[in-house]
Amino acid sequence: MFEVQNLHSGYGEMSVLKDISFTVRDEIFAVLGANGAGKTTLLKTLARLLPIQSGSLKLDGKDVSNAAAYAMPGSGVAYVPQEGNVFPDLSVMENLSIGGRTGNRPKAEKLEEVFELFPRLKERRSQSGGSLSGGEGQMLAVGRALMQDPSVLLLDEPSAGLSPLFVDTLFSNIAETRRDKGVTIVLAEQNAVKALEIADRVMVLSLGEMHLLRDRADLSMSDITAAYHI
Amino acid sequence: MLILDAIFIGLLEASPLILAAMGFTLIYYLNGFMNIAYAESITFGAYFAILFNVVLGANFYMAIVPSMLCSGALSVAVYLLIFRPALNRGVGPTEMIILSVGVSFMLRYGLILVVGPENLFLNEPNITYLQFLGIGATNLQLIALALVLLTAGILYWMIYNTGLGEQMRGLANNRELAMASGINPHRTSVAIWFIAGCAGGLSGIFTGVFAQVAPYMGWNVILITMLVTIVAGVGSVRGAVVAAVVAGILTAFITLVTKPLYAEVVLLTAFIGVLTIRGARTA
Amino acid sequence: MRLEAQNLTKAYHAHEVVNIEKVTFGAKGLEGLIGPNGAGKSTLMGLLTRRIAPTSGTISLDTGAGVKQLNPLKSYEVARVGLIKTNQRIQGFDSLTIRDSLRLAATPPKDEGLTSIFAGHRDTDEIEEKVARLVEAFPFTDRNGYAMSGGEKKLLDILRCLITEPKLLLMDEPTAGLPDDITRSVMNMVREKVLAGDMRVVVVEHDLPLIWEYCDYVHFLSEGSILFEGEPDEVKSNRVVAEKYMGV
Amino acid sequence: MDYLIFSFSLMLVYIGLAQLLHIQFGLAGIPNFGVVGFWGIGLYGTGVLYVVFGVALLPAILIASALSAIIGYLLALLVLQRSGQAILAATLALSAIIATLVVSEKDLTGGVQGLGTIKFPFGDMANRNFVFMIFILVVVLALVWVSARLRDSRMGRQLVAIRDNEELAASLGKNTAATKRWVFAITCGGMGILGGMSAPLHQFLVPYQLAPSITFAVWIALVLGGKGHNLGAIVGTFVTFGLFDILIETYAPVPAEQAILLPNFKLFCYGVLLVVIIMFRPIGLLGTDGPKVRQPAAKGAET
Repeated sequence: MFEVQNLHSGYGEMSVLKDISFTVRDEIFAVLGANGAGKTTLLKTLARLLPIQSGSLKLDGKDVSNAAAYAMPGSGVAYVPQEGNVFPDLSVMENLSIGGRTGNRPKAEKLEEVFELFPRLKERRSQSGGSLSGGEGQMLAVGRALMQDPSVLLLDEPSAGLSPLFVDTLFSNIAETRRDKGVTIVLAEQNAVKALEIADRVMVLSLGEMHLLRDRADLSMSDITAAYHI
Repeated sequence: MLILDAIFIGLLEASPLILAAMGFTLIYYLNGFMNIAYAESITFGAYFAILFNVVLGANFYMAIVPSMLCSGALSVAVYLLIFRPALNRGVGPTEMIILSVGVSFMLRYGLILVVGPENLFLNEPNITYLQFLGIGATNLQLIALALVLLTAGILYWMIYNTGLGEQMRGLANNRELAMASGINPHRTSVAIWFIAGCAGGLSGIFTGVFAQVAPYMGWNVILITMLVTIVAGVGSVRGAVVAAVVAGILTAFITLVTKPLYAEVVLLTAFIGVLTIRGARTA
Repeated sequence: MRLEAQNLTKAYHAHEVVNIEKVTFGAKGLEGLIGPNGAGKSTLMGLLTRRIAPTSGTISLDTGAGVKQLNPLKSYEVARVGLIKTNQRIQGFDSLTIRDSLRLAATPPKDEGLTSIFAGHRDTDEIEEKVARLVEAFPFTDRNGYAMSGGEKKLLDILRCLITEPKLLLMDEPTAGLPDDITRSVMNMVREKVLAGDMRVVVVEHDLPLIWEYCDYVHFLSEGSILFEGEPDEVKSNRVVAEKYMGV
Repeated sequence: MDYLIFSFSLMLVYIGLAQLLHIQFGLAGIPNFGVVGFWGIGLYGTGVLYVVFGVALLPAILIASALSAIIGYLLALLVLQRSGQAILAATLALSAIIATLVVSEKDLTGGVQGLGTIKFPFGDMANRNFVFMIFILVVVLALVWVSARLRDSRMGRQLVAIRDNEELAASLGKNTAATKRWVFAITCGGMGILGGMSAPLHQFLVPYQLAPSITFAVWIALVLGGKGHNLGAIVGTFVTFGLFDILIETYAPVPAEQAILLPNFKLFCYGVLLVVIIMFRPIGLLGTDGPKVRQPAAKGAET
């Protein structure tokens, strides 16, 4: 899985993440932190959309520090950004079909599974991605990523802007995906409580630095509060 | 009858324009700059047709496909040698347009230096004059219209119903997400420049067969193509088709009721008006 | 200097990003505006400075000399009233040196007309002095050259706003990209000006320790609405704030 | 000799146009692709006033350039706050409209038959063409001087700021839209003056003179010389027009049968030059120059 060593990354000359090291195993790995902590930067870096300023990144033992973003899905990495995670001008079907280009299984089979997980998408399949509600858009984004048949799924704040009821459904979907397919999930979340419900291990970021990294079981809420500075 | 005439003449005149506008739009959509050198895709399409049809003596209809492919290949070559390196260096959209003017000059006047400035004529197939619903047309006009509409239809289908179209629209929609979904932007770009070049070439062939083949033929339609594209909204291929058809019919209509020159003035003024409303705002 | 928004809403398509019944900024000196991701902080800042048009609602500014409605104003007119915002993302004039950039900001628009083309010299001593004071207060790599790093550009952006002598300064994430010590000297300078009564300030920040340290009053924005307001300690211990930040 | 004077006069006009474009695009960032249109309003406006209405040459030039400025202002109102590509297309369209109107309004312009004859001013002085060239030279030098002053001025600094980041400039209280509008209108008026002064050079006006290649020649000269340098327009015009139209066309021993291809060879070279410059030295031959103003005295010198 992912091995991150002394990672610095950010935008242009600015470092957002400072000296981060960790390993993601076969698990749900939650990345928590307040806004501005560097969660999005970390996921974008893992998806190879941001250049690595220093340090190294390995996927399944192979160095991918310089890999192109478009080569990552071929290595089994699927990424769901927080914003702009659907193609607004493409239909729901086309959004899913773009995701389904990688992997060995036929598109139709994967499509069946995604529709089973998110029946709402099936109803909306000919609508354009931009016309979906926030929650439906989030389902489509996750669905598109699952169409890639990933071994690692990077989810950036899937709960942002969703109603509480919907967040519950979404998180049970994520847990189900983990259970049924054995996909490794890296989950960036601000909503610590929700994330802790399903996470195996937790990393807390604070202002670009790693605040702590622990098993879920060894973690108390006050550990996290400290990193949120509230 | 006037309206029916206008629609028919307009469609005939617009048909090469539809193809050109679609091709131009594809590049604008994908790479975000107006490629004035696209005029040369049109011109070279016609000159390749001269090569196959007049120089090598192939039947006109037989010459269409190879000329089109050559024009597509030229478009890819220009992309790979000039535009892609420039885009990679971060040349801004306005400078890209100036660069494309340079490329356009290079190709057009290079062409004149090689083949000369004279107007050339394609060997047209036998022409018969047909009449229906009070509108006169030659078989060539009808075949051309059918072929252009067919190609435009295939192009449209390609953009909206195939994997390549999907990838291209994905890239234009959200480049980052497209790359994260495994779309290789370089491969898609090459494919799109090839298709756009083919469309331009075909447009040139049909512009050429109705009149003559001249070094300025692409240049003469590029302004209207540009305006059609901008008016249609950034890179909407659907919009470009509609705008091209409307522009063609409008021109034909105004031409029929007034002096032909006013048609152009009215059309261009209308375009400036639309730009005022539709052009993307800055500050 | 009180900036007041009433029944202010902004919706994109059908999605409401901001929906504020009433909020007042600039009443308390140095104020903070905090909230989780997607709370609508940046949209609110854009609305207040008229860079974004509101869907409904009114924004008015009480300058002490009368109340001015901001709704019909353009963004440059808002700036001329004395309401200035620093930028979250790095913004700058790439071809102006640090000094020129500050001189530009310090020059009143009426002095930049056609006649200035034939003026004897470009900038008054008064402006030069103001510029020098700011430039020398910070460790720029090349004080007579251009802003080099992202951090210097960010710093310049804030200084550019300060030199216009705003009455109300909105700071949109001033710490993002700035080294710690620079952030502190900027905030100290800002606090000094506030204490001297020269201006009022609203800081939008993710860096909560900074908010707790510098702010006299904090507004908490979540899901587009102001959910809680109060002194830093009240906000810190408020249950709603913790809940919205962490989902408790 | 007369031909050389004509060529030099025309080159001065091109330098003037490129200098104005330097202000519009190099300083203010407005991509005006309709240079020939504003020049053409001046050219044909002057021609029509002089030939059809019998107005004396100098007042005719002034009226025509005022018209050019007004049309520039109106166009600015319509599209100047839109994206660069929209401005570019709109200005290009305007120049096409002007060219078409010149053909269609035969009663005024003589259409394709042409309009003439426009004589040099200064009565029946000898060497009037030479005196007129000096007159153009003075105007162009004044333009270069004003442009240098502009670069060094508060207004020029504001223009540069608008070009770099208009939204940011507006957020600092600058009325960017109005500034751009006025600068555009005035410089378009300047293009009109140069057009008016070209009228007696050409003597006989035909619509062909309004071909868009003039716009591109001016753009190429500016980009080649350096769009951000105050002398870029001059150097660029010398390299393009001076080298090809004057040196080669006058002195190079080209066999007659190839002479007709010469203009095409010139334009081909323009294209190659433009591509090479944008690919390898986008700031042009001269690069960019900043304001020439006093820098603040070093600290300690005052005390």
